[in-house]
Amino acid sequence: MHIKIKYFGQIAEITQLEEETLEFSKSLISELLEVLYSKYNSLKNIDFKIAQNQELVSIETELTGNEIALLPPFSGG
Amino acid sequence: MHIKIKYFGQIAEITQLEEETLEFSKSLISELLEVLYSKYNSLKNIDFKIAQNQELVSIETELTGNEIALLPPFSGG
Amino acid sequence: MTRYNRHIVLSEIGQIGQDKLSNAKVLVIGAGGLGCPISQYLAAAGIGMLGIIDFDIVEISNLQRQVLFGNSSLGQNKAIAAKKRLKDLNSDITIMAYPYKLTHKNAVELFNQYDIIVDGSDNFETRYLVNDASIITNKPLVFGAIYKFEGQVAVFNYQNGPSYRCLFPNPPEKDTIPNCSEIGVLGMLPGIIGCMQANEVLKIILGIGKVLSEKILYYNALTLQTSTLKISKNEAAFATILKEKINVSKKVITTNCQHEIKEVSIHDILLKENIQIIDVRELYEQPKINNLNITQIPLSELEKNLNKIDLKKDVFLFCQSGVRSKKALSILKTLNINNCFNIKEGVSTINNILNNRSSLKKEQLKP
Amino acid sequence: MTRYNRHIVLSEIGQIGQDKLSNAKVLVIGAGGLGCPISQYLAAAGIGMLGIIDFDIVEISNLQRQVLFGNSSLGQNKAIAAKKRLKDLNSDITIMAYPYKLTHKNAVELFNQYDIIVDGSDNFETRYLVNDASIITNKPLVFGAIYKFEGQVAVFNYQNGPSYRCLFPNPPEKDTIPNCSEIGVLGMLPGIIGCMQANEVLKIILGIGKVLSEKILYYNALTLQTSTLKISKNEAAFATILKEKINVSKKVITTNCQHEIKEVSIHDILLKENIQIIDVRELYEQPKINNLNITQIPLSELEKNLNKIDLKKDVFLFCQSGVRSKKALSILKTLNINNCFNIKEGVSTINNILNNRSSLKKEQLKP
Repeated sequence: MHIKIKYFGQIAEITQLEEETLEFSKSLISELLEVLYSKYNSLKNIDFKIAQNQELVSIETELTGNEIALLPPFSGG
Repeated sequence: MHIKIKYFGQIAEITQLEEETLEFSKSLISELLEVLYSKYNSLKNIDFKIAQNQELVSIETELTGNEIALLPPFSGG
Repeated sequence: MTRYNRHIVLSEIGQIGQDKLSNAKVLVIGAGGLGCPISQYLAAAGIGMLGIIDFDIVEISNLQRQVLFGNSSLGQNKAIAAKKRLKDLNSDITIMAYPYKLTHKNAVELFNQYDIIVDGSDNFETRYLVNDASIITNKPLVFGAIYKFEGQVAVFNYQNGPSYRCLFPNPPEKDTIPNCSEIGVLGMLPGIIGCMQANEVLKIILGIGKVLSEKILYYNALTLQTSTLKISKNEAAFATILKEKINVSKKVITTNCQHEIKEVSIHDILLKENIQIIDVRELYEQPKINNLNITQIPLSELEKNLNKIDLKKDVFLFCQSGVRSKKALSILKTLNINNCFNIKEGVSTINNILNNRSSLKKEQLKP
Repeated sequence: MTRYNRHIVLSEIGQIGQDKLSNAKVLVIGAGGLGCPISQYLAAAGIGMLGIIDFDIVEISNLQRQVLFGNSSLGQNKAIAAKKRLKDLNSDITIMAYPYKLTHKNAVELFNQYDIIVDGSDNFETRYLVNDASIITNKPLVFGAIYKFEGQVAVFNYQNGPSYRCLFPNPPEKDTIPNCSEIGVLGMLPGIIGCMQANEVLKIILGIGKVLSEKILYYNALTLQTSTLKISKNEAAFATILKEKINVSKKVITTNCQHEIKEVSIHDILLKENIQIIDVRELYEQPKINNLNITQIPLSELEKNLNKIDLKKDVFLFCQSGVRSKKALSILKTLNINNCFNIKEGVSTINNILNNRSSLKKEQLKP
């Protein structure tokens, strides 16, 4: 299935993209994450959370949505 | 068809809604407008523009979109 | 560590970008709710030449959101008070304060001295004037406007893109679109919208991000909903403006402001000196008032006779019943003539009161 | 016409709403990029008691976006400088300036005096402390944070809703999430995010609109994209915080700041007086330096020995090669200990230079 992936903050700096659409056939978010880690090596160095269809989920969640977002924390003020 | 209608500024004050979904079978935006005028009398007293699927259109345009927005001008600063 | 370090360390800006900001000239129309955050952040960012035009003075009710001012600036011209504050915020830039009204006579010459125009005005007349003058001088216009809890932002005339008239070709003619500086507004709203405008200015100068051209953004501070709507260019509107030049916006906009019409009773003004009283009825209407010095300016001719209004005096308007004088006051307000008051009584009541008073006077004068 | 007329004429606010604002007590953490617009608009809106806590002083690089300050406030404490400016903006409210650092020792007592907490801080340590103290004192927390061109806004602990730890349970441990006050930022971004935070404060107090609870909003100033993401409550996180009280946030966050480590050569400090030199190597490491007065604080024990650092002197750190001393400096920075510098040479180079110098001195001393 087609999955739109959105990147924020430092993550978008690593991917050099604000969003992209990937073709993906596995069923867990953790599996999608493996694909992203191999595509973007430095992603492993970053703490982030994952949202599926605008809702925060754990990586063990089943991949059901068509939009995934990778959310880093910001500290600046 | 189902049409989502969004209201802004003074128009939302007249309709007392920020958006609503109407069931509508005619084909022109002007016809939809007649329905809205009869539903919300005071709408006639307001200048506004119409957007169909996030794009400004004239009232003679064919109704093809599923989202219509009624846009008044604002003057405040 | 320099003043602009936080910009310079960004690879998207760098010293080259900061130099672009230093070389830029930006004119802000109005130092009100929008103009305050706009000019504050543009000054801080190091815009080399920042112009601010506002004829108005700082009033206590401005301080609820016009964050450049304070008790110390009450009664001062807004452009001058803004400059005073901004000079401390950034002493390295040139700030020009124009303490007068933007008109069709001075707009083009003023706009020609700047690269980008930012509209923070508060009435349709100025907004159409600013739009038309931006087209004539070919300057990008960063537009912002607010209504209670909602705001609009757009960039017009940018790289041959659409203008405000492509969206709203003419000023609203109907009475229900408020065009009035006393309507309520949530204090933070102009802060959000004004900062968004300043942000667009920087994006234009720096050539970064997606400039909000060919679109208008509606923002709702209560729901946090944002709607971005596409606008197409209307070449005919541009052609008309360029042909008619700035005259198009001379037309007076007569939408009503239902708030804050200043109203007095004839009793309150009888003892005042150095005032002007204006009869806005048509010349043929009866009865006349004979015991007072009256200026006649029929409502239908008001806009042509603004020169008859004495701006240095308190001015009091009346008509047959009090309705047309109220309307006249609305018009004068949109023209930013603010020294006028409505007399709540109609002409017959006024005459009765005047007659009683003169008989009273005569009695008092009896030996 | 009163100060708050533009709020009072809104039917959604009215005099009743304005009275709620006058009775509200809001504490703003930090008077930096976010704290300036937050406290500016809250003061203007008439929040009855406005607290501002910031230990930091105004520097020239702050003026690119910290719009409450100016040349006249350089070197002053930020909370005090902010209060000075805000008192002119609104003389009718009480403004409390706390010119010291928020710590696990003072947070709970301070928070207890307020109704709403607004986080405008600039580092993870303070953010987790603010979050935990808000939970312990049961206060709604209006959160905002920025990174270069992007910002986050959320309302936590509101009506039994989620907290920051439900989103990010622990401070980032990896080195690439910057936690550093010198990272670049577009000047207008904190203006937009800070005004949005102030807007949420008003919505909470007035009970109008949809409060941004159980959600976090990401805003991108370059693309104008807004994403709002749902957050669920993690009851376990709340339970842990309430059990451990404020101690959870005492853990030092050691993420790196790659910017602005102040570095000097040993040559530059040999002639200085009234300085402290710290060896951050483990106690057993060789060679020692004998010709200088050295304080030994191994990196592994740094956080336990902060009291050994003389805050009144310029402090210079060294180690075997210069790497660990840099790391130590990063940690001290996150703790806002800013009087420290890194010596770029390692210990053997330092010893060589010292030895040459002492032989030089001896030569000079020869009769």
